Amino acid sequence: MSQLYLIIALPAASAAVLLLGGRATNAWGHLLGTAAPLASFVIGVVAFAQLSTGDEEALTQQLFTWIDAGAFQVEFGLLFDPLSALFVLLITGVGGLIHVYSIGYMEHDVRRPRFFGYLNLFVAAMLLLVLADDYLALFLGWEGVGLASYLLIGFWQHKDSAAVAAKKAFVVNRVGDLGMALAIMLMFATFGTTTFAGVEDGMGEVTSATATGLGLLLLLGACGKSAQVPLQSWLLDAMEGPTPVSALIHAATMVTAGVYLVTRSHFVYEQTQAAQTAVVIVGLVTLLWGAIIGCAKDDIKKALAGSTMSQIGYMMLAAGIGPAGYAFAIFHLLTHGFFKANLFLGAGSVMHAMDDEVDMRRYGAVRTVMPITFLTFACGYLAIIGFPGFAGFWSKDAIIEAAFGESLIVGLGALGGAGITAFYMTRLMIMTFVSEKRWAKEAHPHESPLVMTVPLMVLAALSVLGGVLLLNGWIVDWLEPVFGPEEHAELPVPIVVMTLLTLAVVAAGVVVAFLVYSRQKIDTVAPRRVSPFTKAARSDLYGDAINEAAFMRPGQYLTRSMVYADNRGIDGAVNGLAALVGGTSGRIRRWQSGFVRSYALSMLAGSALLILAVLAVRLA
Amino acid sequence: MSVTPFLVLSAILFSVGAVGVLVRRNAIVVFMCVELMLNACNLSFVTFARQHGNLDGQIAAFFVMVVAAAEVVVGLAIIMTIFRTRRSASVDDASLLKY
Amino acid sequence: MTGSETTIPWLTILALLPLLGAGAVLVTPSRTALPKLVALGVSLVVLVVSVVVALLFEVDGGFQFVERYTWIRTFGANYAVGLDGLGLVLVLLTTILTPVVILASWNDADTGRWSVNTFFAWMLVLEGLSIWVFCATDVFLFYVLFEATLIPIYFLIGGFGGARRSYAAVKFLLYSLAGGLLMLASVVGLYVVSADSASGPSYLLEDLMAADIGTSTGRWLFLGFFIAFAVKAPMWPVHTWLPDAASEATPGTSVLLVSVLDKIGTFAMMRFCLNIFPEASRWATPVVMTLAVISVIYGALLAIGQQDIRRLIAYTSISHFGFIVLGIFAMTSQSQAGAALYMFNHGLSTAALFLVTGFLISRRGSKLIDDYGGVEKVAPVLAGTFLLAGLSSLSLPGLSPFVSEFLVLAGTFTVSITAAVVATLGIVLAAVYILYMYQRTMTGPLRESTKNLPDLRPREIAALAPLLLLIVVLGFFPKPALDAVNPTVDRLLQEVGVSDPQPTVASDEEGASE
Amino acid sequence: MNILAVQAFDVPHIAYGKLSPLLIVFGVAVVGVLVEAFAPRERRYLVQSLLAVGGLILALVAVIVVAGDMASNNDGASLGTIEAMGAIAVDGPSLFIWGTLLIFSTMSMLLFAERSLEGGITAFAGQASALPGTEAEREAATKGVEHTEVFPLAMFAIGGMMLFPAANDLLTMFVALEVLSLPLYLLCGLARRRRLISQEAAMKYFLLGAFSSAFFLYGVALVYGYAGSFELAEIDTAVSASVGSSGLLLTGMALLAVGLLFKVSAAPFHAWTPDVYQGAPTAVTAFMAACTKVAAFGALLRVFYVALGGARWDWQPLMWIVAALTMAIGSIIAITQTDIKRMLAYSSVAHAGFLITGFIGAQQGLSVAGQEISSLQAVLFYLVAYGFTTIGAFALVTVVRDAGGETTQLSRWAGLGKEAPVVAGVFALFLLALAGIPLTSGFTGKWAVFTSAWSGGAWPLVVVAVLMSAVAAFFYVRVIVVMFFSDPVGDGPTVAVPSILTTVAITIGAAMTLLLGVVPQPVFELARHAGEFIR
Amino acid sequence: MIAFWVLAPVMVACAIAMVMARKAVHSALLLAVIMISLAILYAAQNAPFLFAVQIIVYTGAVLMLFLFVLMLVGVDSSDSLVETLRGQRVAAVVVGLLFGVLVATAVGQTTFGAAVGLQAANADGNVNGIAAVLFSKYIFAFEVTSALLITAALGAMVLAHRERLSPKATQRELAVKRMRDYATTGAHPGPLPNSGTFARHNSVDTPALLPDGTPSELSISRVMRARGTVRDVSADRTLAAEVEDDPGQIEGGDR
Repeated sequence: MSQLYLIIALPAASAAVLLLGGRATNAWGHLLGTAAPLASFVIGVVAFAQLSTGDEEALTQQLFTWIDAGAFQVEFGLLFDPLSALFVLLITGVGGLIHVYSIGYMEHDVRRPRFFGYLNLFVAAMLLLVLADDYLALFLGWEGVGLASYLLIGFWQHKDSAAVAAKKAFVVNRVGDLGMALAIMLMFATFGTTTFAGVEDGMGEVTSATATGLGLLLLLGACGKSAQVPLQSWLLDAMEGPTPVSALIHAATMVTAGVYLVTRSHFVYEQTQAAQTAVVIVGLVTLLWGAIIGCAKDDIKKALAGSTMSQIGYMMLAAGIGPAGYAFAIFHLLTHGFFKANLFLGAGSVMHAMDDEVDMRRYGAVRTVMPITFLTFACGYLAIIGFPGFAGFWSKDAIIEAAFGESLIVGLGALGGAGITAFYMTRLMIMTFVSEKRWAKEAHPHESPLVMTVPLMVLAALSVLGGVLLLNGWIVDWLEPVFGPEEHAELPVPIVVMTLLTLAVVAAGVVVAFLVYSRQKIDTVAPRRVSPFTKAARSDLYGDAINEAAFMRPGQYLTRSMVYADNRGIDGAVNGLAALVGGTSGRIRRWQSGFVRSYALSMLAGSALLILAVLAVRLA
Repeated sequence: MSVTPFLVLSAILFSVGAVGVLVRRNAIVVFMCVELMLNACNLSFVTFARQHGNLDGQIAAFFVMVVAAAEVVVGLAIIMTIFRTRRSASVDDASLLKY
Repeated sequence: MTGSETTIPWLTILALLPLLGAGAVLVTPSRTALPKLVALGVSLVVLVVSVVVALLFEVDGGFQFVERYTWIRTFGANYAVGLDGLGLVLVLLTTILTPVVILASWNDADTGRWSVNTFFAWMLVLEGLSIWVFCATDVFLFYVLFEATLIPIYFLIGGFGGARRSYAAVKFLLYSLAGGLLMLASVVGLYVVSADSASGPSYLLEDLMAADIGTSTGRWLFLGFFIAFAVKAPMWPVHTWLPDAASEATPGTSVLLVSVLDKIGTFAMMRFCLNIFPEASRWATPVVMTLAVISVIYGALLAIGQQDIRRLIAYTSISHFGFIVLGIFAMTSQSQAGAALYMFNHGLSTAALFLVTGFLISRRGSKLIDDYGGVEKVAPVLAGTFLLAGLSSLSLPGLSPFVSEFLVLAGTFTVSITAAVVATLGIVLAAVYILYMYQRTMTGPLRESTKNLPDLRPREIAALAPLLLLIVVLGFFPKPALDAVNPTVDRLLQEVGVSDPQPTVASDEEGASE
Repeated sequence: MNILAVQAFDVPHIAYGKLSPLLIVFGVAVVGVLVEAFAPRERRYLVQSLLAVGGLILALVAVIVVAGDMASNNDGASLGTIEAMGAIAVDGPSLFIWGTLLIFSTMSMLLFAERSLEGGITAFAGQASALPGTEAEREAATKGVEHTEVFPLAMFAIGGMMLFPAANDLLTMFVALEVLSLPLYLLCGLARRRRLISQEAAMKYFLLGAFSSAFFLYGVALVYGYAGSFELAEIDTAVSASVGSSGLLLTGMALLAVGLLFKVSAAPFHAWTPDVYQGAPTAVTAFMAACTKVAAFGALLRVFYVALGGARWDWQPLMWIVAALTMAIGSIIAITQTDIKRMLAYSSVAHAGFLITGFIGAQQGLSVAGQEISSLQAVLFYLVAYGFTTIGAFALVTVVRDAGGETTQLSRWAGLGKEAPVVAGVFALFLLALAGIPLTSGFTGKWAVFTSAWSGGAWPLVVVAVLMSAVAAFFYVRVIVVMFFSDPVGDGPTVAVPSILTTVAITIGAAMTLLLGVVPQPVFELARHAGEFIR
Repeated sequence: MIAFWVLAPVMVACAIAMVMARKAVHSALLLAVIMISLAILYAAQNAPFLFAVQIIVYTGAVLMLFLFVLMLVGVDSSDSLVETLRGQRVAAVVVGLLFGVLVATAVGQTTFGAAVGLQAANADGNVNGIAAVLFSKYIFAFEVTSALLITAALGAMVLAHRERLSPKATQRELAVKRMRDYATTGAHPGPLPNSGTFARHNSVDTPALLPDGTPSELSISRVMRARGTVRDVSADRTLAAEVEDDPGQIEGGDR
C-alpha cells in the first residue's frame, strides 16, 4: 500500500511545521497537531481494513535505500502486518484522543504549538518504530521516541526537576539502546542483514550462544524503553512532564515499545530458553516492583506510574512465556492502553481542577465536584483491577493463566501482583474521589471542559468494552500470521478455578484497601514514621539510590579524577617535557660561561675525545 | 736517529702549550702558548720531512712561520685594543658575552 | 589511475581560488564590511566550483581530475593531484564550512589586535591549503601542504581569541610540528625505499603502492606517519593540545581546526597509511584499535567532567575521532565507509556545536557552563539549534552522525566484539555529556546574568541553517555520500588485502527477502 | 749551491683563466688597500663599496664563464681540473661553492655598505683605535669618519673562503684558513656601538681561532707524517693502500676534524659562536654565518670525502657523535636565549649539526643510478638555503632599533608585528625557514640532508635530527609569538628605514627562501651538475 | 744525536716553566729558549734554511713583537697564580695529559721504517731544494701568504693607528686663544697650579693650597674630582694657617 508512509509522514510533517513555525502557528497549531494523528488513524483504519479483508499477510512499502555500505544494506521499508496494525491503531487512536485532551489541558500554556509539535514528533517516531521492517529503522523510531520523551518530559524546562528528569529518561534509555544497538550489530555480524525477515530466516541456524546474546541484548533495550527493572528508574521521574505526556508515554506509546520489541522478536526468543526465562524474570520482578511502589505513593501520577511499570511487567511476563503468551501480551497492551490513558487523563483532569496539585492526600471527595471525571476514572479503575467484564479482566486473567502454565512461582507472582494492584488502585480511588475533602482553600475544583472530558468518555468506553477483542479469540487469530499458532498452556487447575482464584485475590486487595483507608482519617501530610517496607516503597525500592551508589557517584569520581589526571598526567607530562627541555637548556647554557679559557678547555677535551673515539672505533 | 723521539717531544710541547692556553689568564701569555703549539707542529713537520725524504714538511714549517708572524701582528693588535679599553690583559675579564 | 583526464585543472583552480581570494581580502580597505564581503563571496564561489566538481565527479574508486607535473625531480616529488570519493567528501566539507564560518565569524575579528582583513585572509588561505591537502596524491606534496596548513591556523589561533591564545597556539604548533617532523623522518625513509626500486625515487602514491617496502622498514615508516596523523586527529594520549586550542581560538577558528584541519589526520590514515603500508597497517591494527577505543571512552568521560563549554566540545571531538580511527582500522567496508562519512558528519555537527556555543559565549562573555542557566526561556531558537547540534553530536538516529557511527560500530563488531562493545558505551556517555551540558546551560531557572540574552540574529541563523539542514537530510538520506565513498573504500580494502568477514549464518533467502 | 739546479725547476704553470675568480677577489682586495692609501677620505666609501660589490660580481661572472667551459673528468662523476701546480681543484663543487660564496658575499657587502641606519655612516667603528667613550671617539663620530678598510679586509676573507674549499692540498688549505680567519678576527672588533663586546668578541674569536688552527695544523702534520704528502689525492692513495701507521692517520684525522668543525661551529667546538655572533657587528655576523659556514663545509667535505674517503668507517662514528651533540646543544640552549643574535647563533650551531648529518651519509652521486640525491648535493643545497635565510635574518636584525642602536633583546621585539607587519612577517618567514617548515628553503634543505643521511644508513641520526628540529621549532615559534602575539613593552621597537642596500639584501634573502622552498629543482640541478669532487 | 737528548729535556722544562711563570716576560724569555732550541733541532734534521728562519723570523721578529707588547702592557705586571675558574686548572691538566698521552702514544707507537733522509732532496742544497718546491708546487700558497701579510698590516693600522682628524693647533694659535679667553671670560692664562703646592703631600689627589689656605679646585684632575677621591686637606689648611701666623716655622724646617 503506497500510502503507508503517510501514517508516519503526517505527524512528522506537522511536527516540523509546528517546531519551525514559531509564533506563526499559535493560532492554529493545536488544531493541526491534533488533526495529524487523527488523519494517521484514519489511514491506519483503511490499511487495517485492507489487511483484514485482503489475502496478504502484511502490507509493505519500500521507500528508499537508507544505508548502503559493503554488505550492509538497509532499505527504508514499512511493514504493516497484524501486529503493527494493532499498534498503529492504538497509537494513533489513543494518541489522537490524548491530543484532543491536550487542547484543553494546555490551553493556558503559551508554548502550546510547540507542545503539539513534540507530541506529533512522538507519535511519528512511535509509528516509525512499529512500522519499520528492519531493526535499524526500528532503532531510528526507538531513539526518536526517546528524543520526543526527552523533550516532553522536560517541557517545563525552567523547573530544574523537569530538566533533570528529562535527561535521566534519555540517559537511562540510552543504556537500553546500548543493548539494542549491540543486538543490531550482532545481527549484522551473524546474518549480514538486519531486516525482520532476514533475521527470522537465519535464526534457525544460529548457535544458542548467539541466540541468547541477541535475546538478552534486545531485552536490555526493551527494559530501557519499557522501564523494566533494572532500568526502571526514569519512569517515575518522568511524571515531571505535563499529564497528557504521561498518558501518551505510559498508555499508548513509549513504554509499550519494549513489549513490541520482544514480541516482534519472538523468533529470537523461541531459539533461546535462557533469554526467554530472563524476560519472564524481568517481567515478574517489575510487575511486583511497580505494584509495591504504587502502594506507597501519594503523588497520584506516580502511583499510576508505578502501576504502569507493573502492568508492563505483566506484558513482558506474557511475552516471555512464548507462543502461549504473545497474543495476551499484546491484548493486555491494548486494554492497558485504553484504561491507563483513561486513568492518566482522569488524573490530569483532577490536577487541572486542583491547580496542578498532585498529592492525593490533598484531594478527597473529588467525585462530588467532578462527576464525569469520577465516572470515567472509575471505569478505568475497574478495568485495571480486573473487575469481571471490564477490559482488564480478560487480558490480565489470560496472562495469569499463562503464567501458571509457565511455572507455579511465576503464576503466584502474577496473581499476587493482581492483588496488590487491586490494593493500590483502591487506595488511590479512596484517597482521591471518596473520603473527606482535604483540598486547599484556594483550590476551586470544577469539572473539566468538554474537550477534555470527551476523550475521557471514549476511553472509559474502551476500558469497559476492550474485552471484545478476545471475542472468539479474535486477537489470537489475528496475530497468528505473526506469531504462529497459539500454544495452550497446561494449567494445574481448570480455568474457571483460576479465574475465581484471581477474583478472590483481587477482592482481597480491594477489601484490605477499604479497611485501611476508609476507616481512618487521611493526613494531609504523609506520616513520617512508617514501616521500613513503606519507606522502601516510597523511595522506589531504592532504585535511584542503587544507581547513585553504583554509577553516578563512581562516575563523577571517575570523571573528576580523570580530568585531574588529564591535566596533571598527560598534559602535565607534555608540559613537563617542555619544562625539562627548558630546564636542561637553562642549565647547560651555563656551560657557555663567557670565559675563553673554559671554551678552550671544552675544545681540548673535545679533541681528546675525538681522538679517543677514532682510536676506539678502529680497535673495536 | 729514529724520528719517534722528535715526534713525542713535539706532542709533549703541543700538549703543554695547549694546557698553557687553558690555565693562563694573561692574553699575551695565552697567545705565546699558542705559538708554542705552532712550534711543536713545526717540529713534527721537519721531522716528518726527514722521515719521508721530501721537503714539503720543511716548506710547511716555513709557511707556518709566515702565518704565525701575520697572526701575531693581528693578535697583538686585538689584545692591545682590548688592553687599552679595559686596562687589563686578562682574558677572564672579557666575559661580558656569556650564556 | 583511472578516471577522466580533463583539460581544465579543476583541483588547482579550486585550491588557488581561495588563496587568490585571500590576497584580494588583504588589499581591500579595512574598517568597512568590504573585506568580509569579499571573503564571503570568494568562499561562495569556491563552494560553487566545488559543487561543479562534485557534479562532474563520476563515482568509481579511482582518482579523477588528475593533474601531474614533475616538481622536484631530485626528490622524486611531483605536483600530483587527484580526487577520489574520500577526497571529494572532505573537499566539499571544507568548501561548505568555510562560507558558514565566515558568516558566523562576521564580528569576531573586529576587536582583535589584528585587522579584519588578516583574519579572513588567513581563513581563506586555510581553506585553499586544506583543499589542496585533500587532493594531493604525492606524498611529498601532501607533506608540504600538511605542514603548511599549520601556519594559517597558528596565526588564527594566536592572533584572535581568548586570553591564553598564544599559549594554545604555541602548544598546538609544537605538537603538530613534532608529529610532522616524525613524519618527515618517514617521508625521508620512503624516499630511500623508493629510490632502491627499479623506477627510481618517486613520491607518487601509485608508485609507492607498487614499491616493495620491507616488513620491518614498512612498520617503522608506518609509525612515523601514524604518529603524525594521530597527533593531528587527535588521539589519546597525544590530544592535550586540542582542548586548549579549541578553547582559546575564536569559534570559527575552532570549527576550521576541528572540523577540517584535524580531518587531515584521519584522511591521511586512510589515504596514505593504509595504501602505502598495508602490511604494517594490519600489523598495527590491534594497538590502534585499542587506542581508538580508549580515545572514545576517554574523550567522553573527560567531556563529562569539563566546566568549560569549548573544552567540553573539544573532548567530545577526541571521542569522535576515536570512532573514526576505530572505523578505519577495523578495516571492513562498513567501518571504513562509516569512518569516511563520519569525517564529514562530524565536521558538520561539531561545526554547528562550536558555532552555536560561540554565539552563546559571545552573548555572555563566559565559557563556563556554570555561568549559564535557563537560556532556553529567553532564547528558544538558540536553545533549539544548540539542542539539535548536540543531538547530532550524540549520534541520535535520524541525524547524519548516527549513520556513520553505526556503520563504524557495526563494521567493528564483525572483527572485534570487544572493541565494538566498549566503543558502544561511548554512545551512553555521549548522551550524558551533551545533555548534562544542555541541562546546565539552557534549562532550569533563569539567572540574573542570562536574563537579557538576545536570541539568534538572522545572520547567525543563516550560518547555522545549512549545517543543520545537511545534518538532518544526510541523517535520512546519506546515500549520495556513501555512494561517493564506497568505491574508494572497496579499493582501499583490496589494497590492504582485507575482506569483510562473512556473516556466520549465510541465509539463502536473504537476497530474496530484500 | 749548484747553479745548474735551476734547470730542475718546474716553471710553475698557472691557468689564470680558471683561477680568475680567486685572482679577481684578491686583486680587488689589494686595490682596495691602495685606495685606502691614496684616495681622499671622502671618496673612499663610495670607491671601496663599488669596488667590492663590482669585484664580487665580476668574480661571479668569471665563475660562470669558467663553469661554462669546464671539461668533464674522465671518471664521469666529476668535472674540472687541478690547477696551480696541484694546489687548487677547480672542479664542479669548487665552482658551486665559489658562486654561492660570491653571492652571499655580495649580499653581505651590501650590508657592510649600509649607511642609512646610523644616520649616514656605516655600522663600523669610526676610529677603532680611539677608546670607547672618549672625546676622540666622539670626534670621529661627529666627523663621520668610518673605517673603509673593512671592504678590503672582507675581500681578503672572501678570497680565503674561496680558496679554503678549493684547496687541493692541506698546506694550501691551512694558509687559506688563516687568510679567511685573520680579517674576520679584525672585522669582529670593529663595531661602532657596543664596542666593548665587539672587542671581546674579536679577542675570543682570535684566541680560540688560533687555538683551533694549531690543532688543524697538528693534524696536517700527522696526516703528512702518515702519507708523506699534503696532496689530498696522495693521501687518499695512502689511505686506500693502508701504507702507513693507522695511529698517525687516525689522530691526524681527528685533529683535522677539530680545526674544521671549529669553523663550522660544531659542538663541542662551538663555544665561540654565540659570543662572537652576538658581539660582532651584525653585518659581519651575517657574513660569517653564511660565508664561513659555506667555506668551512666545503673544506670539510673535500678533506673527508676526497682525502679520507677510504677511512669513512673510521670517521663516520665520530661524526655521528658530533652531529648529534651539535644538534642537541644548539637546539636546546637556544630555547632559553633572550638575545636575537645569540639565538640565531645557537640556531646556526644546530644547523651545523643538520649539515653534518647530511655529510655523514657520504653518498656518492652518479655512482648510484638515476636521480638519487648525493650527499654533496644535499649539503651544498642546504648551505645555499641556509645562507640566504641567515643573511636575511641578520640583515633584518640591523633594522630593528631603539635609541641605543640595534635592539637585539627579544623582549624588546614584542609587538613588532603590529608596529611593522612587513618586517615582522619577513622575519617570521626566515624563522619558519630556519625551523624547516615546508614551502620554505629550510624544509627542502632539511629533507635533502636527512635523505642523504638515511641513504647512508644513518637513520637513527635522522630520528635524532627530527626530534631536535622539534625542540628547535620551539624557539623560532617563540620569537614569532613575541613579535605577533605579545604586547609591546614601553615604547616598543622602532623599525629604521634602511637604504636600498639592506633592502635588496633582505629581499634577495626572503625571495630565495621562498623560491628554494617552492621550486628548488634548479639549484639541485646545479649541484648535481657540479658533480663530485675531483681527485 | 746528543743535541736532541740534551735539548729535549731543556725544552720540556722550559715549556712547563713558561706555562707556570708568574711574569709574562719570563714566559716570553723561556719561549725564546724553546725556539732557539727548536732551531737547533731543525738544523740537526737537515733543515738549515728553517734553522735560520726560525732564529731570524721567529725568535728575532715575532718574539720581539711579543716583548714590545709586553712592555706596552707593563713589563712587571705579573699574573696572580690563583685560579679563579673553579676546577679549570685540574681539568686543564687532566685533559692536557689525556690529550698528550693519546697523541704521544699514537705517534710513539707508530713504527716507522728507516727515515728516508733528506740527502736526495737536499742534493742541490737545502735552500735550493726548498725554493724549487716552494716556487712550483706551493707557488699559489706562497702568493696567498701575501694576502695574509697585507691583512696583518692593515689590521694593525686599523686597530692601532690613530688618525688626526683636526689639524694640530700651533703655539701661536694657542697663545692667541689663551689671551682671548682671558680677555673675554677672565680665565687664568697661565699654567694651572700643580697639585700639592703648599700641601703636605705632593700626590695627584691632593689639591694645592692657595695663599689664603683654601684648596685650589683647578689643581686637581677633573676625573679625580668626579670620582670623589680627592684627599681632604682641611688639616693642611690649619697647618698652613699656622705657618702664616708664624712664618718662622718655615725657616725652622721640619720639626
